[in-house]
Amino acid sequence: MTPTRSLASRILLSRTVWIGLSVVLLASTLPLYVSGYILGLLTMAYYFGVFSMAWDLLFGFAGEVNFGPSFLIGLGAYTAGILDNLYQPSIWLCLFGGAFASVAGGVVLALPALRVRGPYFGLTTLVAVLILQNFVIVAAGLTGGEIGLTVPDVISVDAGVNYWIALGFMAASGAVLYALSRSPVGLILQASGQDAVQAGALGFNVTKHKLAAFVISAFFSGLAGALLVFYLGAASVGTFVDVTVGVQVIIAAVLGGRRTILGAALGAVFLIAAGEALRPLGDLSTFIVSAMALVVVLLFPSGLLGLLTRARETT
Amino acid sequence: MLIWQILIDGFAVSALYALGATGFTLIFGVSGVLNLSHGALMVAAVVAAWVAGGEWGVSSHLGAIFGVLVGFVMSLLTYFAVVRPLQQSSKIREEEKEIFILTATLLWGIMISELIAYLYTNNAKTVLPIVEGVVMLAGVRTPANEVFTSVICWLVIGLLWLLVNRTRAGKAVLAASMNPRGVTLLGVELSWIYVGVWAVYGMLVGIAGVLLGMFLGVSSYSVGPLTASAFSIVVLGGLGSVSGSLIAAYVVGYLETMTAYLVSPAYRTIPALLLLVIVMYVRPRGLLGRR
Amino acid sequence: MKLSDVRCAGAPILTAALVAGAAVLAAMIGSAAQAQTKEPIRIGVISEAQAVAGSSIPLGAQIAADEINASGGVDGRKVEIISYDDHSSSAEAVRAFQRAVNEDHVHAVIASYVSEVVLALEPWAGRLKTVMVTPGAASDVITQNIAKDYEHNKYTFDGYLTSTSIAQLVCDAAKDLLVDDLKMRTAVIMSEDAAWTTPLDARYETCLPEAGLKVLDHIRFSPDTTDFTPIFNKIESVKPDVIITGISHVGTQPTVQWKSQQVPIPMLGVSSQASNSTFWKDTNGATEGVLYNAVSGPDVAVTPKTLSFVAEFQKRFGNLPSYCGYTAYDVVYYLIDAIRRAGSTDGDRLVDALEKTDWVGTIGRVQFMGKDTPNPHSLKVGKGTIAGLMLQWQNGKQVNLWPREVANGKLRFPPFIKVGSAD
Amino acid sequence: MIAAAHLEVKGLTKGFGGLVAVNDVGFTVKSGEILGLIGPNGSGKSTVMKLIMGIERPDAGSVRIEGVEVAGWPSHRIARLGVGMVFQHSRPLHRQTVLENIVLGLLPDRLMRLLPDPEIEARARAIAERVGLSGVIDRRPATLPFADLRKMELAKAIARDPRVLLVDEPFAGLTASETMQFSELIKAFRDDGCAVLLVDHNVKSVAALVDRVFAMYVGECIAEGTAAEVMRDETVRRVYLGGSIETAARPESSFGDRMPFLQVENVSVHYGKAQALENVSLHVHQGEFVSVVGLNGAGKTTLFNAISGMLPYSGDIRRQGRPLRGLTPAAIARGGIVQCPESRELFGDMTVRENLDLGGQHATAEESRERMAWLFELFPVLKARQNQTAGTLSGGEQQMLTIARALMMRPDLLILDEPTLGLAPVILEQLSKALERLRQTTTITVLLGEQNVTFALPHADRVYVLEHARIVWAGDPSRFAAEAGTGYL
Repeated sequence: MTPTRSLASRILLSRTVWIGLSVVLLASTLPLYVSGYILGLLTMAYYFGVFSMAWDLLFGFAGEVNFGPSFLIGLGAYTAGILDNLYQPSIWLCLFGGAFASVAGGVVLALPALRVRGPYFGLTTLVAVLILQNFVIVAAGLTGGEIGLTVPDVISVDAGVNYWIALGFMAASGAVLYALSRSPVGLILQASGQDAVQAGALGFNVTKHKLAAFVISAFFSGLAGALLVFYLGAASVGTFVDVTVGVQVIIAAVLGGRRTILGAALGAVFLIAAGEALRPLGDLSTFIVSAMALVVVLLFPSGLLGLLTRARETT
Repeated sequence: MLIWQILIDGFAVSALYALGATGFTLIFGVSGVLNLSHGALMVAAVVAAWVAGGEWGVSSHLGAIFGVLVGFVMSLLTYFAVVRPLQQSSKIREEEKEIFILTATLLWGIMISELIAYLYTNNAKTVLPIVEGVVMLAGVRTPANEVFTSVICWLVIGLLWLLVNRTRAGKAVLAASMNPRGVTLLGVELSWIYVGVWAVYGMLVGIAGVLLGMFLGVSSYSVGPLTASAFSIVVLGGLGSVSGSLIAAYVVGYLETMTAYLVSPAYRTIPALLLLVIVMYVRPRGLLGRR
Repeated sequence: MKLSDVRCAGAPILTAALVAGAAVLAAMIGSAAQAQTKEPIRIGVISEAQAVAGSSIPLGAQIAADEINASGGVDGRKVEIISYDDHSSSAEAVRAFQRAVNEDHVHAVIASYVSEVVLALEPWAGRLKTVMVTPGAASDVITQNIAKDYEHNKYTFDGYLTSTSIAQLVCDAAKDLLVDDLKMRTAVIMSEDAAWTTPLDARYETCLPEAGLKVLDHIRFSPDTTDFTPIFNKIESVKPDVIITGISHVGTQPTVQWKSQQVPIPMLGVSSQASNSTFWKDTNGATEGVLYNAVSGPDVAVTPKTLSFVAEFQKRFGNLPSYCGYTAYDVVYYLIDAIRRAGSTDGDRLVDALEKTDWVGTIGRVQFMGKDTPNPHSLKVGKGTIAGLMLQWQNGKQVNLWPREVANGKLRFPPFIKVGSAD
Repeated sequence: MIAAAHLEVKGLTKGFGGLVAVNDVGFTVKSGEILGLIGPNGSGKSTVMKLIMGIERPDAGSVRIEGVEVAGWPSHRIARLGVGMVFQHSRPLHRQTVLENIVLGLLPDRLMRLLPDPEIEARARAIAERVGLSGVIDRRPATLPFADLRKMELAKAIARDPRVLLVDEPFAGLTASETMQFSELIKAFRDDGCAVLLVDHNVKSVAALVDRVFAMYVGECIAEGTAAEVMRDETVRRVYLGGSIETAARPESSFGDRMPFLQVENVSVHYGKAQALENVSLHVHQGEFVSVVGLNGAGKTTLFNAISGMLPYSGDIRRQGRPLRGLTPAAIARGGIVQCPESRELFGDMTVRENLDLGGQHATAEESRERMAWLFELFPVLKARQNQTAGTLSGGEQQMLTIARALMMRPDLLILDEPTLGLAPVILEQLSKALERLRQTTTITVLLGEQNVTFALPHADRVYVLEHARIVWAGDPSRFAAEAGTGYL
């Protein structure tokens, strides 16, 4: 039994890859028969999916409740936007700059996380967002302040191209984050999040691993934020930094199922698609989406994805 | 003159902050719940008082009472519909309940504010003050309503103090905040305590909301900032410590007022945020925190 | 085992969500684009439904469309209004704009009264070569962008006044009402920190002294401000004769606190929320005596069309239109007029036709500035085009005081205001 | 060279606040040796273990692993140096299989290791084989029996081939045959040249396994030597057994009630897959003093919590014939069955008087006052300290306050769970006298749970012995020493 099992798991692993690949392939054909608007909608949803997945890595695996995902997202978005505005280098450079700024922000955020716990850490992250928000408004000359920042370049105006970029980015981020969560490092991270003392006694430098989780989460949040800037062609506090943006990210992750990485993306797509599908209901759409999310949280705590995996586990 | 202005204005604003944060910290201290729908409950109370006064044309007293009542009812609804099902859920691991309660109360807050915006638009609303006119205090022309607000805030905080420290039920609540298992062993049902605390919280939220509506006014946009300010004050003071919250409310209130007067109204909130960050680094448990 | 389970389980959900979402949207869109004998002219309206100012936009536009359709449409083509709620968020507005153009194939878009949102949409109007008219955004930057890069930004038109021209109108009114009549000499500018107030304040700084009001201080505050006590106290300490306002995101709170603190200085200027008919109720009557600039008012016959529009609006929706309601109504008319003249809905040809607009609407005679001016595609302002009004809240009613030709009341302040007592 | 000391501890000292938990402790464990570190609860033995592992930082002293000074190092570095620790309470990765949990222990502490090394999996399987987990390797921890969870913890700790192995309470909660299995595993490590430190409460439970024993009490060493020597040691005997035990049992027939006040019948409790109580039956008559004797982990606290309604159980618990099932814990307490838990659960920031007032809150003010006067007579020290906050009291005073607070409720049945936990002998004496007075002057019924037989026997009318979740002996206290006493040293 022993040798066959490891063989079987390898086959299953490749099956995962195939299924994932076929979903992405299926999704990538959408531009051929779906309207531009739905593509635009899904483009946003995919970027939000990356935000949520990056958040899930921190919460679900490293056990750190980050109330300020929009701090990392905003840093990436604004840095990329400001770089483009000031120097107009190639977009690649701007994207890299955004991701780098966000990683630096992730390290700053990690410092208190390694000192304080629970609600205190949560508050620190929340305050980070508020400070960034104030900074953006005060430094209006650089950031455009309340008006928002308009960037001269966009990656493309074609809905299909933007869609493919977002899909490709989400698929790549999802693959990396998922693989990471399943990798030895993911295992160590989970152990550190669950019982830091024991993880230390097993020989793991908990600080190092948690810091790495912050850096990785920040990298993907920042890169996604920067890409989104070049999709929208503009950055504003309301889109990237506001606490409500972070709240949406968290809700998406919890809704989709914590500790699954992929569930977070599913939750984001669901939230945005549901919000849009309900738009004909008028002003109440946000109310109804929130109510639906609340019902899921109350009745199916393992989330959309968790519900199904748990059902499998028992069989 | 400027000093007196800062002292008087800061006092009233701080008193409001203190009252808002007291309820928030009470709930956390006793049941470990950070209620992120706090701001939404306050706004609901304001809008209710506004509707009663504006749409139905009742007197300002009746309007205020109706507002408080709505705060009270909404608070109990929050507990029974959102918080309690999660606390008693067997599907969620204990250590994960916190994030669930946070997410659920957040969603609940969004629902409340969206519903308010849907029914009454998101224009700012104010409640007709019970007392109007101005009085002169140390040479500063002060709205009588501001004095009224300060007095009511401290009266309510004083009553709360008496309730907690001088009655048997209050003592049991205090004991539950230190050791919930201990009170169970003494034959006190925790569920009674929780319901009681949420009821008291509802009154506090209602009163704080209505006073805020008379003094400054709120809109459905205020939901987030109100929750965030209560949260920061409570954390600054030390979670679960009522006296810490009172001190923190005054620190934040005066810091903001001084910044607005001496630097610029545009930078009003920034020093308080920086202070919060510093305190988090230097003294992570807050000013008077024990946990 | 688990590795595969997550994916296996996830895949169907993901696809199901996508398919379901797609199906719902497709169904919606299908019904919207139902076959008609002649393709209708579709106008997209993007605004925030929960804000008083924004909610009037689709309603005003709808009235205009219905009137046009009742008189036979455009060469037999009906006018159709498709509205989108953007919650005043730039990202949602961009999404809605893309949907309107790519999905619903609208021929022109009427978008938002928030400058931040319009600025985010401006490049998209260029990218998608679709005409966009804002019925209420004021920032000069919107039209300055057109001057900077005409080819890309020419699709944007500002159907409301620019901040600079509003400031000028306020100064003109202040000169007549305050300096000439009440001998006021000094002023403090109080404005919120936002896109539209930067040019507004810049013009205030120059035109107020020209009008005879010395600017003693200039206070800008965050739109998140809730406590205005320090601001009023600071203003009072320099003893101005009048407070010149530039507020739109805030309104209720400064007005109520002005009253409750009994600040003895009158307020005049821009206060967008004060132009809403519900403002009296929102402030519990604290707005008594507040003076605000507008392009139209409920009982003011700016043009022959104004009063009939207000009557129709009130009949259909039970309340009065906000300032954006008037402009949105006009925008639909002159858009249709331009389409008629251009004989096409093509973006570039529509731009050309719109630039030649000469249309008398509810707010005055609409003409756009030429492309060689600093603010192309902004409205021409002044006597004979759009003159602007200065109204005052009196006893629950909005009374017009200026220009005197269309005035229907007299200046009057609540008792706590001390006019002329300041030295 | 051959007998190099793998672990060498010298002058180790650690205080928490004002309390000295470990004071100048020193010992060595050689390669191929098992040292038993024993001591009653609160003696500081667990702290010593944490200091060695680097979970706590010592205030003074040295810890050497094969000559390398590690005092003050973070625990992951100590672990890398070759120290493994088996935790008593652990939180395994719930969503991973047993295999993955073991793999965790084998992983390098590197960030760039993204692909699992196939060799690691093979090694994990080998370790699972060695500890006897190969049959359950694909299951999740939540579905495992308790003994397998312990094995999994052991597997994680030994994954890195440590040269020093620390084991916290190796046999708690295991059945006799499981204990045997586990002992064999530990012996195998010793034979491989590992230095093993076993931490436990009693000499007896580890005697068969250890080469030497190091006994601690209140932070200091009280005896060192072979298991037999330590068991003979006078100080150790006094700490564990006290002097000679006098019993004063009243015959069961002297309690005239036809139906016992409390009946526990066939009660079983499970924590996940682990069985904490197995078909336990006992009864207590009105006015009777009954002691339940058992080691840590035997199930005493579980039994009391089941009676107090804090746990779901199968079987029946009846009070005067009426089942207690369905009542909330608070309702049971109001009904007169009041527990003084081992954790005491005082209100630390309230004064002694306030704590007592809370106990008396269901009575009228008048009754409450009278009751308090009587309690101050019973525990004079509480009267002197009545305005001091409970958190500042000494351990013994806190225990008295716990009992007094419970007595404020005028209980029909008082349940005392390990009242002697961590208390100095002098205090035990006082507590003992107070219980004696209660027994003589009131009609109160008491159910006492203890592992300290010196304290449990003198007051008892009857004794039950609880071992591995089951009642293994019941009878008169005077027969206890002869028939069941050997396991309690």
